[in-house]
Amino acid sequence: MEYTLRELMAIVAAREIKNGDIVFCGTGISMVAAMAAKHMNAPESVIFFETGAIDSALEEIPMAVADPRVMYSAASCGGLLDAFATMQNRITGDRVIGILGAAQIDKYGNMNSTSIGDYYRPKTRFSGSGGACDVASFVPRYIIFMQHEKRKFPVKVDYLTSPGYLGGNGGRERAGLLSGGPSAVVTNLAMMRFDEKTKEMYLANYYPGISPQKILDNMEFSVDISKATEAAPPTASELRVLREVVDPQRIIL
Amino acid sequence: MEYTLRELMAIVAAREIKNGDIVFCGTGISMVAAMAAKHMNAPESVIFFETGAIDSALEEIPMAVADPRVMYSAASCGGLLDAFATMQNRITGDRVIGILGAAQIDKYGNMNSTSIGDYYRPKTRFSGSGGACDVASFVPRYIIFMQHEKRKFPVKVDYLTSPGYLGGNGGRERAGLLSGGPSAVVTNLAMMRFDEKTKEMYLANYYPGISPQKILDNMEFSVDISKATEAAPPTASELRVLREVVDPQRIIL
Amino acid sequence: MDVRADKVMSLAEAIKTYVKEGSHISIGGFTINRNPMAAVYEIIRQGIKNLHVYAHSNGTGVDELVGGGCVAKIEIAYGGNGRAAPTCIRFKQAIQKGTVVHEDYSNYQMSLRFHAGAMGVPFLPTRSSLGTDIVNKWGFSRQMRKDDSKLPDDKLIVMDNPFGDWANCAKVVLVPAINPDVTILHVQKADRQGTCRIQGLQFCDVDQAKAARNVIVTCEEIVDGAELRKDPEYNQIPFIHVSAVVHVPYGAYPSSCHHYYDYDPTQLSDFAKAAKDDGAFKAYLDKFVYGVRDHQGLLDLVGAERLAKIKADPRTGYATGLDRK
Amino acid sequence: MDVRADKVMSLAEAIKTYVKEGSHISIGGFTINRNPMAAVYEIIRQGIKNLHVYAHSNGTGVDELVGGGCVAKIEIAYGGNGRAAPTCIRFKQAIQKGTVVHEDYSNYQMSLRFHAGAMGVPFLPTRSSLGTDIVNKWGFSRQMRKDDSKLPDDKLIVMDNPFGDWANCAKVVLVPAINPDVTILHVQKADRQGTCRIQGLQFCDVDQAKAARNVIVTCEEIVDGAELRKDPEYNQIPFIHVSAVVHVPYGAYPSSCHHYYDYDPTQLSDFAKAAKDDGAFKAYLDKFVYGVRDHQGLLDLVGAERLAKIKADPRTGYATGLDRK
Repeated sequence: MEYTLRELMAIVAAREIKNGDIVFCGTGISMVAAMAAKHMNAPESVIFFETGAIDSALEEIPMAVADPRVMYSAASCGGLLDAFATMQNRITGDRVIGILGAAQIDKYGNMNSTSIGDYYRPKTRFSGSGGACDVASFVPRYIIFMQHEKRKFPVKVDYLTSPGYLGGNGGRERAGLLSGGPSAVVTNLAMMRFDEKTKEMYLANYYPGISPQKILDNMEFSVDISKATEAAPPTASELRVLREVVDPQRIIL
Repeated sequence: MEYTLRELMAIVAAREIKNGDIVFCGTGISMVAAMAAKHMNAPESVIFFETGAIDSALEEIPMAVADPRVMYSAASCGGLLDAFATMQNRITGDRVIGILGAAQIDKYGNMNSTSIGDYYRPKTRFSGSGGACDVASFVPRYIIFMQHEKRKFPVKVDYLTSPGYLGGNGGRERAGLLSGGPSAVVTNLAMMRFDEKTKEMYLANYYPGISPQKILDNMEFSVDISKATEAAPPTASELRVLREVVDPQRIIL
Repeated sequence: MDVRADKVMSLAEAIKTYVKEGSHISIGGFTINRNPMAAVYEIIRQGIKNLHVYAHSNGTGVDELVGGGCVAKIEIAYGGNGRAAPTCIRFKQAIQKGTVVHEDYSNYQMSLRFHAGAMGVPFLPTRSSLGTDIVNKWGFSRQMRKDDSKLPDDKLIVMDNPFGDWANCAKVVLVPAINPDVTILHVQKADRQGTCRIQGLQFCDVDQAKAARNVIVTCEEIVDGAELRKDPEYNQIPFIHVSAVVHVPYGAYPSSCHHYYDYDPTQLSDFAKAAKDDGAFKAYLDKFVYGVRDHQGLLDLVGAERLAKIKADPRTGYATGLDRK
Repeated sequence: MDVRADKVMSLAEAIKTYVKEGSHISIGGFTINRNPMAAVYEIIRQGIKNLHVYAHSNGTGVDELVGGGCVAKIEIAYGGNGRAAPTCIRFKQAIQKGTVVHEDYSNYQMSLRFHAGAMGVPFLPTRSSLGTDIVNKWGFSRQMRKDDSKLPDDKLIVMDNPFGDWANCAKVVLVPAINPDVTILHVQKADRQGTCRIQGLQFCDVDQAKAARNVIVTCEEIVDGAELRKDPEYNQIPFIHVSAVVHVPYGAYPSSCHHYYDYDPTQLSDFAKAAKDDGAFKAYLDKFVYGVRDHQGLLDLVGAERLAKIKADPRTGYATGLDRK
């Protein structure tokens, strides 16, 4: 069955979500992945947004986390303080899986969504942290969506907006952060994970038809490709959920 | 016109409230005084309670600050955090006048509502601070209701629950507290105020028929009585408000 | 934290499952309003002892827990109960006799401590209590704190404002977070999954729930989740914080439950009278707690006539004109 | 802080009275929802410059203020606006050109800073941003902070947990309070005295209001106070915090206002297109802001047909099936 790499990205991320997880998600493809998981492998997962909506019905796909579509038929509608407390608080926070994106990521999963070049007079300015730094600081595991391009996988990010493993193993703990960190980087070519000991990124799965070398060619730093296997292509049922249930208007996909 | 000293207490305190004040009040006679002011000299004053109700209709007098009678027709019903923030926040807090009561008070207006004797194994245990310490810490002026008895006006309070002027002039500022402090102590015999320079209590008004000496006899420490004048007795209209509007069921009075 | 769709169980089961000997607990409500009284009576009935109670001003409920012999330690802001008992009577006696170890805070400080627990930070700052014995006198000694991992090392900490005179503030008092093992609330409406709607004042209920490892909700009505979700902005507690939902009509009685029933002045005053005397209090417990099977048993003793008197008026939410002398 | 019974005035008068050259301001809403757009356009129309803006994720509104040349400094968590502009376009350009001095925080940090301002404490702690450039890179230098009494001396402070390992936390980041000169909100319902009811998500609106010296509320409907007071638990902002109440139907347009209207994808995307080019953007401002007398003028340009398309469906609160591509 035909599929786009963007569809595969959403499905690969959705598969990471476990039943019963509380899923923090943002706008765009991260919302598609979270919604897909709920209709596939994690029917009892609970989606929530930094704006304060919990377990929204999501009859239509929201275009932003403040879209009124996240308000309809939610269990509750609070505000930002409520949403972030749900993650900073260990009782609920330890059950949360986050889904983030960034403009740059380094080999330890540290992310930049602020700017390229000098911070004060940047070559390119992005949106900034939003809730990304908070989520990356608070939750035990999170998925990162990236476009696989060399400049987006630099040796050092221009601005460290959201903490991954910082300097490597023990880096988070030394900085005073909670343990945890990124569990997967999902791109349009592959899925990367982080080595348990070194916390360095490695290639876990390459997408059907994509060679590990092509992946390396699209990164400034090198990663271990020795453990890599091919990712399972989307099933017909996964694609059906994505296309017919999650985003029938094709707003995101 | 006949009146009880308790009625006069309520009226003397009510007269302290200015139009436009935001009045923090507790249970009992403090609520009577606040309600009376609203029907007498301060029609635009706003009454609120530590439980989070603001500008309640108070069709019937509440028996406690959590009485459902404070919820009816309020402008808003929040919770304790909202109520105390209204006082700790200088924007609204600087407009608040508090009304408190205590088991003991010293010459600097420091109050005890916790216990008599050893803290760990007290001779008499009282309710404890509740919001009293918070109000006394936050607001620029507050009125204190007391029964005029020697043991209730000791040289030193057994437990300093709520700060008055602490050690005297500059005491609050040295401790790191906001300026402000008690403006009046209203008892069943008299009204006392605090000297602007020394912050020591002095007799401002004795009630009709009460001699300054009788007041001194009912206090462990001595106060300046040289500036004292007789308090104006309640007017017929003040008594009518108290008896017919504020507490017709005679629940508090 | 629990995402199950149906958490409804009996009160006896909920208390047995989540409240243990030595548990650190907090209860919702304030003095004479929305105390989870049915749950309090069930704790007494089950004979659960040595509780560590975190209280702001939970008048009636805390006093009965103390009177029922369930409480070993208490952190508290206010042990009073309105006109019926300016100082809660069993509480007063327990402190004077030294049978309960106590530590005093202010109401705002206790509220902030729950707020800190809900937020997941170790402390919050306030400008309250500088220069007072709330700062100077600790109920729990340093040694006791050191020996107990469930207590912070300090009661509170006075700190210079690290931002200089920002906000025109020289010093702050830091109060440590509370994360109770279990919080018990009584609310007007909940769905089977535990999403709650509170009417009237919320007191500290929401933070007490979000700070707790487990939350038992008793409610006047179990309603359809879809109904509650029509106005999600009015649901203060989403289900993810709730462990058990128990349907207990009149579950706050004899305290009030806004829009359902008022407090019962007769019962509160009878309790206050009984509480003054050990023998009379034993008789009170024997009759209203041990002598009944459950909360309905207590309501049967009280009788329909008394309950009719405290029925809330639809306009005001309380029993208009109720004789409260 | 104001207890007057009637605070209703025109938008032009409210902006002129409370928003001054150099004012420190914050606006309510979030990205494409409940931004006080009518007020934003009026600020641009009145030519008020040199504003210091405190923003979390106020997408549309902040981008127009920047584009209108009103902003000199901005403290911000997120300059994005959903699908129409992943990075707000005039904001992006201003930062790249260096025409606006900026300092970055996270969304939670900005929320906490308003919360601290509302609470009246100099700072609040969080576990967010340790080890990041949000801590390391300050937009406003030490010197600039020293010279400006309206800025705290530090951007933020990293501190060891003074309660040891309480809450299993080694370090916290302290973020300083914000007290804006004025906060502008758009809400669904307000009474003439300023008590507000917000439907749907509240974002940070309530703390932004309570932290501010003055608050301008624009609203879809001015309703009878007695009506709002029937359910006081649903009124998030009591009048004591509000300075001005302005009746502006569609006051959040082209952002959405839950239960009233959806965002207008056409207008948002036309704005995004125009914003990419200085000339086109000037033409956009000339037409929709300077070229009209008030917000009704803009609505007339948009036309009844477009407004009908975004009318909220009573069941969902948004425009079901709206073409949003």
